[in-house]
Amino acid sequence: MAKQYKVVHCTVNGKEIEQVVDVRSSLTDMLRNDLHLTSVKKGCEVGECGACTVIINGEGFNSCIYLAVWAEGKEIWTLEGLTGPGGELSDIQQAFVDEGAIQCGFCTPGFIMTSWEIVNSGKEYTDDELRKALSGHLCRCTGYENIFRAVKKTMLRHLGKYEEAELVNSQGITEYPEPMPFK
Amino acid sequence: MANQLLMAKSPEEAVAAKNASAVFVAGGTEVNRLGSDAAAAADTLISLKKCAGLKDIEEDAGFVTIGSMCTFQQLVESEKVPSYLKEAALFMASRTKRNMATIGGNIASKRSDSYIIPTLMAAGASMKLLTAGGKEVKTWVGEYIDEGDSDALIISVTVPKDMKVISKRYANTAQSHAVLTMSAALGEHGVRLDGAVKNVGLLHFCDLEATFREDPDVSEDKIIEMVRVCTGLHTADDMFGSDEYKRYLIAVTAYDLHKRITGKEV
Amino acid sequence: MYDIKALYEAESVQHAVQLLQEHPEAQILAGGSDVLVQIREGRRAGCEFVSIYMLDELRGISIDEEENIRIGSLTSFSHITKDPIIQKYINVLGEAVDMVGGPQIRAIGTIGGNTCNGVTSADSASTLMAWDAIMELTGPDGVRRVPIKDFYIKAKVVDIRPAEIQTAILIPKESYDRCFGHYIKYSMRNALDIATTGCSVNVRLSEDKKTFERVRIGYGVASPIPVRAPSAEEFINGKEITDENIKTFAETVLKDINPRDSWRAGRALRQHISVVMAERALRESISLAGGEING
Amino acid sequence: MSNKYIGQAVTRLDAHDKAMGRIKYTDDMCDKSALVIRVLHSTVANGIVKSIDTSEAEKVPGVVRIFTCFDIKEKHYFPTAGHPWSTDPHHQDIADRLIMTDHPLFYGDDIGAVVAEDEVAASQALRILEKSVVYEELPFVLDAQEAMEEGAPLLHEKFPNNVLAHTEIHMGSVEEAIKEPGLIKCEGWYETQPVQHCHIENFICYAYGEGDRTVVVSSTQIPHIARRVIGQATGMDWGKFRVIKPYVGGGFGNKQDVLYEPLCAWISIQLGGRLVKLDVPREETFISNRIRHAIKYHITSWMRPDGSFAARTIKAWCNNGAYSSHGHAIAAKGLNAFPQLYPCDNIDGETWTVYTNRSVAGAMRGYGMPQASYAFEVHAEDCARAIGMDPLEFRRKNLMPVGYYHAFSKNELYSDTFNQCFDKGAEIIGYYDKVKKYANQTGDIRRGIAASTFWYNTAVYPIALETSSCRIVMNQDGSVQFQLGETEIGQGADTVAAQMIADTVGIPLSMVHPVSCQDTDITPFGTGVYASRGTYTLGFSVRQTALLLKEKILEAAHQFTRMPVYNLDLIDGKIVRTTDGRELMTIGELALSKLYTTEGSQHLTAESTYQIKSNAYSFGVCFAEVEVDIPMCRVRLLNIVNVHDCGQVINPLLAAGQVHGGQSMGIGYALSEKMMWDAKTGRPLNNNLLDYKMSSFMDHPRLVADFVENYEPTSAYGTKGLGEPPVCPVAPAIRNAIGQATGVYINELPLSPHTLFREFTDAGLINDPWRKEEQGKEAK
Repeated sequence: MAKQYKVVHCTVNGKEIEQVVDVRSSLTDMLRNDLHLTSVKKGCEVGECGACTVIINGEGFNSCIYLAVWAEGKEIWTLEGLTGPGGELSDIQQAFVDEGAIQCGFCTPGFIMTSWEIVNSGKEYTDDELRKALSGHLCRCTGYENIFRAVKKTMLRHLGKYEEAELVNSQGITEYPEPMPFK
Repeated sequence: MANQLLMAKSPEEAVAAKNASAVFVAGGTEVNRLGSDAAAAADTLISLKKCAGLKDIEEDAGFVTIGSMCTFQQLVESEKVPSYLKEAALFMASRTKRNMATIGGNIASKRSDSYIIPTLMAAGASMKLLTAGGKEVKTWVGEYIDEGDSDALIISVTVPKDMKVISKRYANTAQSHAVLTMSAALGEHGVRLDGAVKNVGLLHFCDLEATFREDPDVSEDKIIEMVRVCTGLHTADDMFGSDEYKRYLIAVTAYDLHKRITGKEV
Repeated sequence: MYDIKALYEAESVQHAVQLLQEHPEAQILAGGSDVLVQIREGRRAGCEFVSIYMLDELRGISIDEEENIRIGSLTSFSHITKDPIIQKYINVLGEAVDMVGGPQIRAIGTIGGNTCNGVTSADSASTLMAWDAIMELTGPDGVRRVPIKDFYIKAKVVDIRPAEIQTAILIPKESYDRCFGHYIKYSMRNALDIATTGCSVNVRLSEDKKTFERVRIGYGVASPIPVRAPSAEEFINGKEITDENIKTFAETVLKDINPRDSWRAGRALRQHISVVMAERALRESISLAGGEING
Repeated sequence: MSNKYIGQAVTRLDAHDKAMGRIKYTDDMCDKSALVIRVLHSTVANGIVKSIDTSEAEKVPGVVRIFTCFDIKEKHYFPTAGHPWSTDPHHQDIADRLIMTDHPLFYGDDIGAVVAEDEVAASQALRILEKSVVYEELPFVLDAQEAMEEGAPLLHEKFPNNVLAHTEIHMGSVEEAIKEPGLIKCEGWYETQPVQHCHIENFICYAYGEGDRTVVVSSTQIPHIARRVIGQATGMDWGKFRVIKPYVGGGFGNKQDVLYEPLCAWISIQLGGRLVKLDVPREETFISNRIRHAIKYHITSWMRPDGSFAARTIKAWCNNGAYSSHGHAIAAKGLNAFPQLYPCDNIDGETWTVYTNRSVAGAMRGYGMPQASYAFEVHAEDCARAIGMDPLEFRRKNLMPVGYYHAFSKNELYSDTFNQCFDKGAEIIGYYDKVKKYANQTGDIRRGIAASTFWYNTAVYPIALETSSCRIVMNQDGSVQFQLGETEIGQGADTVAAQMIADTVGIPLSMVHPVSCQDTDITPFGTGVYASRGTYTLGFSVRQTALLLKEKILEAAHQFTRMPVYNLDLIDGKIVRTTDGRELMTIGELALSKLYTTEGSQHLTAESTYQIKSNAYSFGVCFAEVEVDIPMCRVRLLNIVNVHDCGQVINPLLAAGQVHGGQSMGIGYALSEKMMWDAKTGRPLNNNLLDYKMSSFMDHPRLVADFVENYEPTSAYGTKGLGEPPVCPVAPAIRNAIGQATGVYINELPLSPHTLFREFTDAGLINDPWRKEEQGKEAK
């Protein structure tokens, strides 16, 4: 069977892209191999670990189980797109650095993209909602703690709640309401 | 950088697409070269690679007709092509370039260091063109050089098979451009002299022809003096040589070619 | 890179049907969160696919002339959860699909794909079963409507005819009117997981909110395909809202479900959990419907 | 030595690049022209490969070459453990692995390899190949104790009854001691499960020819050791290989073994040095790399009414899987820890490491101690309950006292670590109030709280060689690059080393740059990172090398300032005359002058090796508070607090990160992670990230990490190991908390719904009335 190729027109990190791809390619393949955006990582290639997450039209997707040809007409953002022209980090990237949310760094690109979507949503997530919004990413180094801090702080800062943001690190122990026993 | 490539399938299609901002690409050694002005100006490249019917060499009644897309190497290897034209073709020293460069391309670029135009002019070669309007036109190489229609497509060049023609080329190395390429041919009405003078142009030395015709035994010094003072010739000092050197070179070469072509020297 | 023999991209529903007719071997590719993974595992390697992902006409939720809630088959889980119509009339479906995998999976996964792969663990299926959803299928002979309980035939096999695609899922007014429901997904971890058992209950109470007018309960992974528990429903319908009745209702589900014994979970555990979930989902539904127990 | 950077929460040096996404891991560096290798794995748990028909697979377009176990002409058996090589044959690791074997010993063993132009062609050919292997299937055994019985299938001739090793310890006389009247006996069987590292970057390496040598770029924790093992595996000179380690996406011990580097190098060599890449898919990472040892314990203690131990015995069976890898070291470490954590005069202990037809167990964060800590601390809880004593008080009474000295390892407990940690942890989580509050609950949903501790040491002295080398090179502007054998795998080794160098040499941290990626051609020899040795061992060579460099700097300063060396110092990048504090010149001026002077020009550099001959106890505790939904058999972790004594903390932010990571791995170990095999076929059942339940973001509460800083006297910077300790106490703490909440104390892991359902049913907490009818119905 002859190979099928297609030109994909989309914007990646703000730049118009026309890329010929083999229709069998995943979006991860196109981003990594054709566009050299190696921040997009492969951890499982079956949509479980989240390391390949990119933002497509404002929503986070696992690019490993997203066909490249589906990117037609879409607006895609990867971690390379978040950094300023002079290499300046966006506030969510800086928060990951400051809060020690980065160790081996392999899950970091995926996590930052989803966090970027969260902090720019303008919504105030409760702690549980925040955990759920970030639950599409697996990490083995950090136990998610400093990632939680980095995202919550940046979210609160985006909402202008600066004092509350500074308290995030000190909230170690959580007091839970009495369980409503199903009697 | 051109941003559209047209793979013309026929000469008609090629000329139909031709306009001020479109450039024919034959072998590509001229247009595709880094820094070539032709390509820079062009919006569209019209490639003749796939054009049918421009690659044949035919012999008919003492004349050989060569398709414009024939490469120099094709010329060198063809039995039909007269040896005087092969010698000129071999002035292009690089085998790889000969595999690409085409006859039509070389003529169309009208370079003042062309390998083969002086030989073709001396031999009185004729050309078939296809004008933008799709009309076939016949002309002489000399005429085409002077005011050929650059939007027309060269279809073929026709040369006399058995004519005595000798050419000479002066360049620092085999690869570098020639300061002078000159040819002499023995036609019905005497010796014809043509040449390519770097940064001056492709010239028909009719004054010299006339001088030789009038006095076949004219002295070399006279010829040297004649050329030295000739105001019609616009040579100048440049990296290829001084004005005096070029004039002297033209003179002695013309004298030598005339002597050899007319068989004086045994 | 995927081991795909050929990919045909549909531009419209008709075009998709036509492609499926031209390529009878080709399988349908919607969001791909299941299919693409199965290609990589080898199960669907080397097959031909008709991609319908770009068909925006199959996306979106509306209320049609017959007052059915109409969910386009390509609507993603995240868009279902956020949809105002869903939140108003059948919020439990939004909650159920909000438990599939992780946010990224919910952005790509479609409710059509989730139901058409015929898998009993599909988080949307048990709820759609409990709300008597109707599957709208479009094919060469036009549109066909199939109630969900006939749509699932056996494990991984659904009633889709050659060259047909599911274009919408309908919830009739009679099904959602004055009806409140709750879904519990029982899984080993709280995200990125497949249901060990899923239980969706919904209730319509009497005017005085003292008796059950109608109770429906659907299960995932309690049998090879998503199922209802008719015996339990029969018992409880019309009864008063009492602890006693709730308990009996929960235990009666065992008559209708037949969980299997596997390395993923033993039969005894699945049965026990199914009963506990039935009770809790019913209690939650009652409180959502404003009912009182032993009131 | 007043420190400017040590002790500060300095930002990781590579954090910025990682946040930008420009950091390069192995796959990011590999040229796209690389051929793709996919390994052909055995689909039998024990057998002989009779034949592999490659003809069909070779027809797949894009396939370049197919290798099988029959292409291995000379069988070079090699060890895979990331241990420093020993010149004493008795101490050398067991060399029982082949790059491809015709006698697979577990489902997933390596019997062949496909080399193709792209991954699609490779996987197509692999699927065909898998069907064209003819095996002579042999019986297999998966359980360690069964494998030791007579008649069980024998994996390795040299190891009768599949016993890789068996060691014992005996102190005093248990026989005599238990005759003492009034002793209370507490006995239990405890069992831990196999789990996998699940680093998010799978193992990956690529190889290519360079001159007459082969370069292997690999995601590894041990580049220098890998070079040695590749040489052993191919039977070639070790110098013929160059191993380069780029940034690594997590290792946790799996990458402390040499995995596919030898096979990848060998294939490149067979193909005349072509660039070949072996990228292990997640499903194969689970079964064909390394896993954690599943260990079964039987512990008995005899206690006096006052809670003191009269005598104790322990037996442990350690399931090693099909090949030796780290061998008996994991079991030995556990046994060695038993008499130290709760000292007792009369102890009998023995442990077996046993071969089974299962995935190979190797090093995983904790190296046997998470397993041992679970057994020790679960048993300790049961002992306390047996004599009706508060579990925390029972521990404080029996734990290793201050001043304890261990003759073999020369370890000494210099401070009252346990009590300090318990006090601090109890205070943070509010342990005492909650213990009372949760004393006796009756509802469906109950809460519990408990604490546990563990034994751990640092690095591997005296069991194996501990050596570290460092090179520091000063540039013309006074800034330095340093190179270390200890590899950065996400734990922050580069950053802590930079902090040490800045403070010891006396220059700003901004002038200190790690050459992060080890390259065996350039980087000074080092055995990599494992056994939480990083900060401790690199500290010795870093300090020694930094002082050497400083010496040269001050000698040069003497030349340009005319002041005697003993009146000079380098502080914060300035040459200072100590007598009056005057700043004479900057380090930049000095470096420039010394390099370009026409009088004795010298390149300021220092390199040295330090062989570490000391060890350091690194203890800590974990407090866990849980909520158990009994009917739903679910456990929710409400709060978790770890307090660790890892000596002086070099970087509090990075140290806390290590604790969080350990807590997370411990939570999964406690509640949900377990590798499973089909008993009938030996086939793995859940080797992917969906069916293997590693914790997600929603399975964790806030993680609290705190420290007690007792400066370690033996250490160059007062530090002790921290990488692995945090994993150890978490599972026992959660188990004990569930016990306090429900009264049900469970002796196995994981504490998943399946386990809780069985235990709660046995304990009567779950008694479904319909259960009897159901049994009735089933009986019919």
